[in-house]
Amino acid sequence: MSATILFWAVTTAQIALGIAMVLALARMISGPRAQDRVLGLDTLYNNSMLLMLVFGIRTGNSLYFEISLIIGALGFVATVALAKFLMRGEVIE
Amino acid sequence: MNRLFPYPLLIILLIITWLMLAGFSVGQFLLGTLTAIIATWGLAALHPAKPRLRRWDLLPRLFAIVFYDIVRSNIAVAGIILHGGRKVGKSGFMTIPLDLRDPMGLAILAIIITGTPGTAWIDYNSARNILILHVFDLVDETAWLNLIKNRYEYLLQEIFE
Amino acid sequence: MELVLSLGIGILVGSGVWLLLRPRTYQVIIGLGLVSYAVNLFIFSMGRLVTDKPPVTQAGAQIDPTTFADPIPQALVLTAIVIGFATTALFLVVLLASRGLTGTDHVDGKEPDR
Amino acid sequence: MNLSPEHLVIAPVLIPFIAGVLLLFLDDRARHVKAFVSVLSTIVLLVISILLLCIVHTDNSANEDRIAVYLLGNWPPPFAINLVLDRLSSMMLVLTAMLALPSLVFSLGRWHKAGVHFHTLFLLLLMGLNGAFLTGDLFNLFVFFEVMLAASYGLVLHGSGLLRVKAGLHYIAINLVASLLFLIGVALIYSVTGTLNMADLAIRIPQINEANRTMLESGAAILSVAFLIKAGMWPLNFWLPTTYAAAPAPSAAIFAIMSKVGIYVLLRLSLLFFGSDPGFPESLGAQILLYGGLATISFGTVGVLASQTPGRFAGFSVLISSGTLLASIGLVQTEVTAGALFYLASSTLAISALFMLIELVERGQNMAASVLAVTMEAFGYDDEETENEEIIGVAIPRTIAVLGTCFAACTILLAGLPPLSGFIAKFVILNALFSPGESGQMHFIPATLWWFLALLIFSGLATLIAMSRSGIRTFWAPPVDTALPRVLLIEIVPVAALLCMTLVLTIQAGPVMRFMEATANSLHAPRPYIEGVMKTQSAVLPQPMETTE
Amino acid sequence: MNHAADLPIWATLLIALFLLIGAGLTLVGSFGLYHLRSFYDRIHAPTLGTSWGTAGIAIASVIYFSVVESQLVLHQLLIGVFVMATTPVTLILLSRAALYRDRTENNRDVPPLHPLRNLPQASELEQDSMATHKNAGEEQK
Amino acid sequence: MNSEDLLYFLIALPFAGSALAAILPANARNTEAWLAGSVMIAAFIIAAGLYPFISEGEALRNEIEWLPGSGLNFTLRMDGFAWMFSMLITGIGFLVVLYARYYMSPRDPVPRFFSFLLAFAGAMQGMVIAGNLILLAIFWELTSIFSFLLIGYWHHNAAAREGARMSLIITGTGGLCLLAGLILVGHIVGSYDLDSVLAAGDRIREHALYVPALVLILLGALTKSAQFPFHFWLPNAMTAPTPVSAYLHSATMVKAGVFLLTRLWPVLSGTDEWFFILGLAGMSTLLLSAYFAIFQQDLKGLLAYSTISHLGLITTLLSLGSPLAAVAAIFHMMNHATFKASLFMAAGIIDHEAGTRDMRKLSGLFSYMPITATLAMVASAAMAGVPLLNGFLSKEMFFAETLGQHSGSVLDGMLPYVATIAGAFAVTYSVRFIHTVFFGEKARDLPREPHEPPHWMRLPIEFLVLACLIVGIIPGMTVGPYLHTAVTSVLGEHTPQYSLAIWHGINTPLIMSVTALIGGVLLYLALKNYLARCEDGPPGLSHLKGQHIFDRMLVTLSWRWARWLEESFGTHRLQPQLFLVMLTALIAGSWPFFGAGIDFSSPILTGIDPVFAILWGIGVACALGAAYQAKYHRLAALILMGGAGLVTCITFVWFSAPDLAVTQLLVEIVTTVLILLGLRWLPKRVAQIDNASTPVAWTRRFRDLMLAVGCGGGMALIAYKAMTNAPLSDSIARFFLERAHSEGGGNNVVNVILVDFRGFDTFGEITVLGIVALTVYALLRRFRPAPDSIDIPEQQRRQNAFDDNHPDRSIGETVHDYLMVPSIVMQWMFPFIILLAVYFFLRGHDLPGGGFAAGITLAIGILLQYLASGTRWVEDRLYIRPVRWIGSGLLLAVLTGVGSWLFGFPFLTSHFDHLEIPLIGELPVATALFFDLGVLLLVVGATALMLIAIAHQSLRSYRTRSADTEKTGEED
Ligand code: NA
Ligand code: NA
Repeated sequence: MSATILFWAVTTAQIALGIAMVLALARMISGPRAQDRVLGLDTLYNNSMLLMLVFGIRTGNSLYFEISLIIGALGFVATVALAKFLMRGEVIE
Repeated sequence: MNRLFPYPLLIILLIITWLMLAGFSVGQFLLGTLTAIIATWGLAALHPAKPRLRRWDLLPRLFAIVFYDIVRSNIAVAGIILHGGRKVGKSGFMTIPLDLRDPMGLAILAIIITGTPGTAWIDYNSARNILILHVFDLVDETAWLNLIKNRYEYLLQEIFE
Repeated sequence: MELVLSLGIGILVGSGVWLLLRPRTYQVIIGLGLVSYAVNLFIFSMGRLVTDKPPVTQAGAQIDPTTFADPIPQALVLTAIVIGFATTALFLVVLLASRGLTGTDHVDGKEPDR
Repeated sequence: MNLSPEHLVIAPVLIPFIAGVLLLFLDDRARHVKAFVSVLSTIVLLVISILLLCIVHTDNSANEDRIAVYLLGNWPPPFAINLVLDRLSSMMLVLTAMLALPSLVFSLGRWHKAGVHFHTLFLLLLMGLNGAFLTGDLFNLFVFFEVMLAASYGLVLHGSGLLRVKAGLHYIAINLVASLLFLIGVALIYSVTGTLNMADLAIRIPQINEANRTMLESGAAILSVAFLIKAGMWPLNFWLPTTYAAAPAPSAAIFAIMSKVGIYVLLRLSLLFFGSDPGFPESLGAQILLYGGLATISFGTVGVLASQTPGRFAGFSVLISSGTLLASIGLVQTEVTAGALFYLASSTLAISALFMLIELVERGQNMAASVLAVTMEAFGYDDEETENEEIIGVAIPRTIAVLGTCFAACTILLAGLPPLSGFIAKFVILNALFSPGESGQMHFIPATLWWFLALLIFSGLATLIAMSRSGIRTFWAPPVDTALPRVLLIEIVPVAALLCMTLVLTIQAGPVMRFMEATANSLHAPRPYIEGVMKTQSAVLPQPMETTE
Repeated sequence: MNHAADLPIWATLLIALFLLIGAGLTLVGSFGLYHLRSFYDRIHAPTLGTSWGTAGIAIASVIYFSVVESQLVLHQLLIGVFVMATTPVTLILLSRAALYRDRTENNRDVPPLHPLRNLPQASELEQDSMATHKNAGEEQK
Repeated sequence: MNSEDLLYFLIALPFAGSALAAILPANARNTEAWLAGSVMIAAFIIAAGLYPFISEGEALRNEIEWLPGSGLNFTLRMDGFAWMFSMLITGIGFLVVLYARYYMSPRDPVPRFFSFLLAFAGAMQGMVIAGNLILLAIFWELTSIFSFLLIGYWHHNAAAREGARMSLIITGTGGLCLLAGLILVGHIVGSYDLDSVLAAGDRIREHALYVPALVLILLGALTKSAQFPFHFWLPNAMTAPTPVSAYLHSATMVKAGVFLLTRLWPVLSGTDEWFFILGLAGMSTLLLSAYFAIFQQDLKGLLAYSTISHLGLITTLLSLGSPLAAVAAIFHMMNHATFKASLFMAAGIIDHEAGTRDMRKLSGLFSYMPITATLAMVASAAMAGVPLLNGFLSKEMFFAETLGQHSGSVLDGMLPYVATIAGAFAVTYSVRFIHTVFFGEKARDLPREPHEPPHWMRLPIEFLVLACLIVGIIPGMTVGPYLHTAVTSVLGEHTPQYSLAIWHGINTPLIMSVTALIGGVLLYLALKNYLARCEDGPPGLSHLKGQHIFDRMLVTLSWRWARWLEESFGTHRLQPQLFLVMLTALIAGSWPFFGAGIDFSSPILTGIDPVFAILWGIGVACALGAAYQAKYHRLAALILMGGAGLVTCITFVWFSAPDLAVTQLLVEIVTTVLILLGLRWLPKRVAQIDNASTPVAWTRRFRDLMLAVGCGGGMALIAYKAMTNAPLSDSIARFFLERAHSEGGGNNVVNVILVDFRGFDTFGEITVLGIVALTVYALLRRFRPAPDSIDIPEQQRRQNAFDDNHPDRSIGETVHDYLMVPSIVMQWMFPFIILLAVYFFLRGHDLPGGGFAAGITLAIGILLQYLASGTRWVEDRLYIRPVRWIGSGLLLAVLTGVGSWLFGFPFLTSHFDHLEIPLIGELPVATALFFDLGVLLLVVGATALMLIAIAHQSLRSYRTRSADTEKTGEED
């Protein structure tokens, strides 16, 4: 029973996150402006972080936690750099 | 002492972080303390403006308020997205003059505003201490003004100034 | 899964190769990036695809090698990632230097004759 | 420190590494100290390389195969990485050190001042080369290829400048693709054999089942493409003359050995992996090496004739050399391999000398210097590196005569004319092709051999035509306004030293060829190599610690 | 699902609930990102995922591992904290960049540089924006 | 000392003398001459002294092993024939040295001259006494090289340079062909030893390779001896100083070809091929060159063509294959050497004294220099074949031989007529030489007032002419025995009966001689007036100069065609190169499958997870999108590439590789920032729809697309095949999994592999990273931005202008406001990131993480500060010395490795233990941790160095820009 519920919950969550990633990708591709694409990438990062967390639950293995941690703590650096490039034309002044 | 432990509160936060990461044990506590001290040296090297926490007892209250607001606004924004059309007619910019000046306080305010769905910190003018927000559901501008000024800024001013 | 991944690798390679054959240095560096992903995945996949068997053993436990993913391709990929990172950085700087010295971002250092 | 002789095997990797790293702690202004350290370590490297060669080969050991295996991390073969010293690798080590010392000394004249970290890059290039020659592991070979290539990128770009950057861009792009191919090849081979150790692969490959065989061949073929790019086989070699011509002279001089790394690997791996297959000499792979080699000689010949600058000329000479070696390897005959090894040594020395010499000669035309000057001026900020360009040593008298003599010697070497080793090299290959006496006696000689013969002769001729053309123009009919090149003693001595080495090769051709024959024999019959590696035991501990086996 | 069968049902239900809340909010947020028309509307959408989307799934994970490992495992919460702290940074920077770009392109839907004043006239906007700002500044003085 | 050992001295003396001569001072003309003369005379005496040992038909042999494995030994072998040549080389060599002492101007750099001359003599000597075919080829090529140097001696003269180069190329080519031919002979015989070869005549002639070997050897001989059609280099070589011509082009160098033909005559001759090739070449040379000689206006030119013609005569004789003809050939070699050397010297004296060699200007010199004139007349008579002179004797033998039947072909039938006509031509040019130069009215407008040369300068001529006379009158008593020894040594048991008498009675040869004499004189008389004025070269053929044809051919072949071929089969462009590389790889990789096909029958498949499929849908879209956008929308392409990287990263997680995912993700972040840093310096690019929409461009794109599809498809197929292949049971992976914990002290097998089992790979890998960082740094120190990207970005300009234009704002306030909140967060993230780095580092051995991940994390932390607050702000506070980090990291890594030596273990042997620490408990400590720490330090240093070096460019170009502005004044 537990297993079934958990299986369905995890599967549903994963599929939902997968679709969420597709939507983020759609924004990345369609733009229209660079800031939209960056926002899309940021969302994609976040969604995949969640996907990895769910994957951890699915496998019952906490080894995959680091990847989520890195996305959570450091993933924003790329986005920051992109945003700063848009704003200042230069990443590091 | 000040050179060894430049940011005591930060060290505690770091030790807690370490223990959350590595698990709770005496060994990890010692290791975490050591790491935390080294890590604060890293920050000290940058010597950023040192925040003065005047009323740290108000912090839990702030967190509680924010927690609640976030839950609420999650529901609200999700609802609008699911029910609304492609263009949300009610969204818009609004300008708020601030009284809060402490950078750390401003940073926390920005995190709260932006982290909460439905409001976004767009622009800040330090000379005039003016904040431009984008609000997703700008039906009642004064309600938002009230929220920011009285619910958050007030508390932050208490804490930091 | 194998089919999905191999198709993915194929398309990464295809896109990368296409870009490698383009005339602008920036296209080439993006192409190198894409092909590098594909090659890393390729090396990785040589250890076969196994889900949830990371090669992290339990202290003191009896070790059954079949219950772990092949660690060697993983170690190789790690080395390849690092080297790929280094060379990408180098290529980037060289393309910047080339752009600075030649004034163009064409891979040959001059705009093609029209 | 317990420096037992077996640690000597890894010394060629560690010495340049440690020296190069230590230099990073020195200030850039301590240039003399840097020069001293790097020259000293290169001398030590040369001595150790020669010692290592003496370990694996003495004149009365010509018929036995001595190898030394070094187990990194003390893990038993075939699981982890090991270094294998045999005749071929020790010969390549000696050759590398023999090129390195003159190139390095040459750079002290002016080049090491043209940019930062020259000595470190140079020493790490040596580390990469030596590692590639020593390693007995396929993936570790990749790593050392990368070390070597990374350092070579740095050395090509050393001093910056339009030509170097343009050439460097192509060089890097192509080698990056080659590295990716290398990885694909290694991965495929691992996927069907489950091992990376070369000796272990040599055991496993013949036992592979039919289905996996195709995969293995595919992997080996992709791997070979990577090596062929580095070896400079036509049509994968257009980058080579451009890059070598653009590289600073001392870099190009040491690069002479780099194209030989590809050759080395092809020779070693093809014979190790497939040499036991009696059908190998007729296989497609061998044929491709042979015909590709011939095509490369042809292209090199054409290029030698068509080249307008001496630098490109020298680059195309590298191609001729590569082509000759590839075709020789493709014939898969012990005698030819022995001849090819001699040729490898001779042509590498000659090309290295030529690259340095060209720079000295061109200095009269002041080309390289002006390119450098433009770059430095163009971007405003003053460069501390070039401020104190004082003269080290003495400018030599009769410069033109000395340069002319060296140029003539290079011509003779590259064209394969007597009395220098270029002739002997060509002769031993030709002689092996038509191996006289016993087994020879073929009344029918296949067309490819005729082609090979014709191309060898014609390439020599083309070299003669092209070099006499430019030599006469440079030394006999100098334009009126050419200034006498300012050549320092420490720049010409390395060139002369390399040329003298070719003279030594000529005079000592007998013993040298005996060595090459012994080397070729062990390459073509690698059983002792394989067994030697696989039987090596981990060191047992003096004090109790968990051991293997 | 190594240990799924051993989980007590209350834990399972809680986990499932938080998982679905988190994933659902994230999906809605991403849908908003895709669906909404203006950039400034769109920046609100992903915060669903970074706030309660993340929190939901992190809590689910905390419950799961705490129950399975029979000890309090909190490290997933750290992710939530980091996300909470860093997401605003990216959003602030991005929206500021968007604002800058919109202003230089004289996009009328964004607030002016001087929020206490009225929007400048369209004719002024066509001119060099810098000149406009200069005038505005002087007038204010 | 043995007489055999003296052979070495014959070679060593000249070379040693050459080396000595080279280092003497430039003005030591007399010392040089003394040195050279002594060497020549010493060698002459040694050679003469060896005669007793070879006079009985035995050969003196001496051998040093050189390259025994390949049959090349330093074998010297002197028999009668070689002895004869040795005498010519040293004897005439001595005379030439004597002559040169007076001929060379004090201003000439004589050390070089005598050095080359002696070296040439040594090479020639070596060639004649070489007892090994390859050794012979070696000395052969040496003569070409030294003759090149001698001909080009006066290299300020363009004609000398050209002449030298032509001779080198032609004789050098011949030499290479000869080498090939000799190798074939060696292949047939099984040895290069001359004795073995000479004993294997029948085997050689019957062998299938006889013809190729013959052709190659003849190419060598004919080019060297300037035989038609390779003759034209010789007249051009007349730019050499006359002593050189006298030596090389009469007695030695050009004789090498016929020497070789004679040397191998016993084994190669007597076949149809031999006769036809050699006969045709010899006869045409004989006739044509004699004809050409008549019309030369340059004295030396006339002598050069005459030389060619006489060599043709010798070649013809050798081609006949009869022993008697061979005797005649050998005899004529000697005779020609004597009279031609003296004639060259005479011509040199005339040139020297009169200042010109143009026969149109020279006239009536007899009255100025009667003795020289007389000597020249005698020598010319010998050349013309006048009785009582040596030339007559050998020519009579030649005429006699032409009459015999050799193959019964047309060529054979023509031979007597050709010989007679050529004889007549020889008379004509000889008469012309004498008559034009010495007789007639006195020349008036000569550059110099001619008179007799110094006596010592004339002495060599006198000596040689005396030899002509003595040999011509009493051949049997003088040259007879020596000739016999030479002939016997060549022909052995086939030596025929012959007599060297002057008078054989009235026979056909005599009639031919007389005919030639009379005909020649008549021809001269008929042509006399024409010749006095005509252009250089025979009528109608003067424009058909071999030299021009050669030059044209050389330019066409070695330049035009070569360049065309290089352009056609090579490229300088990157795109075609990459295309070829990848096409080759595609073909190479798929080739094995064409034979075997692909078997999909028993794949091991895991079921498709829909989420994973969605994931790769995203990955694929990102890849395609990046490929599509990279040209015009760089940022979009970068973002999409980031998406593809993320999918790659998740795939690693999905299939059990958390370490890879961690590393990939961190590298991904740094790479993105890195590329963004670079993006600032790239040119603005706007989409141009019409750009390159030509059919050619479309074809190229289609071609590229096909290759991309091919490569992608190929990779997909191989990957699929490999992934679905049954896993191997005996992979070495097992070893690592089993021992990672027990012997490596870590649970994370991948990390244990990286720092321990295969730590050497990591050692190399960090070296690569370090090298690249240093290179990036070095290159960027010289970075020069393109003019159009030197300005600060538009955004900053606008924002600064805005601040500038507002009195209540100071410059930089906009950016300060903009970054205020983010930079606070980013600063306060710093300690947390440091903490994360330590965490990753410490747990790496047991769990995902490790030194590399930790290093990058730390570098990202530093990078974040740069992003937040700018370069200056950070560098005012953090004093990062990345190069030191790099150095320390690498040093720590290597020291950890070397540390194991202390315990007698190989490099990188690790040790681990479980330390019992109070309060903390058991802590595994492995030496590998130190190694990993080295990795960490290096990664931080390298990453920081690269990022900072690029970031600094903005500052540097800012500095340049302000310097420029100061110079040019304020901008608008
Ligand atoms: Na928000
Ligand atoms: Na190379």
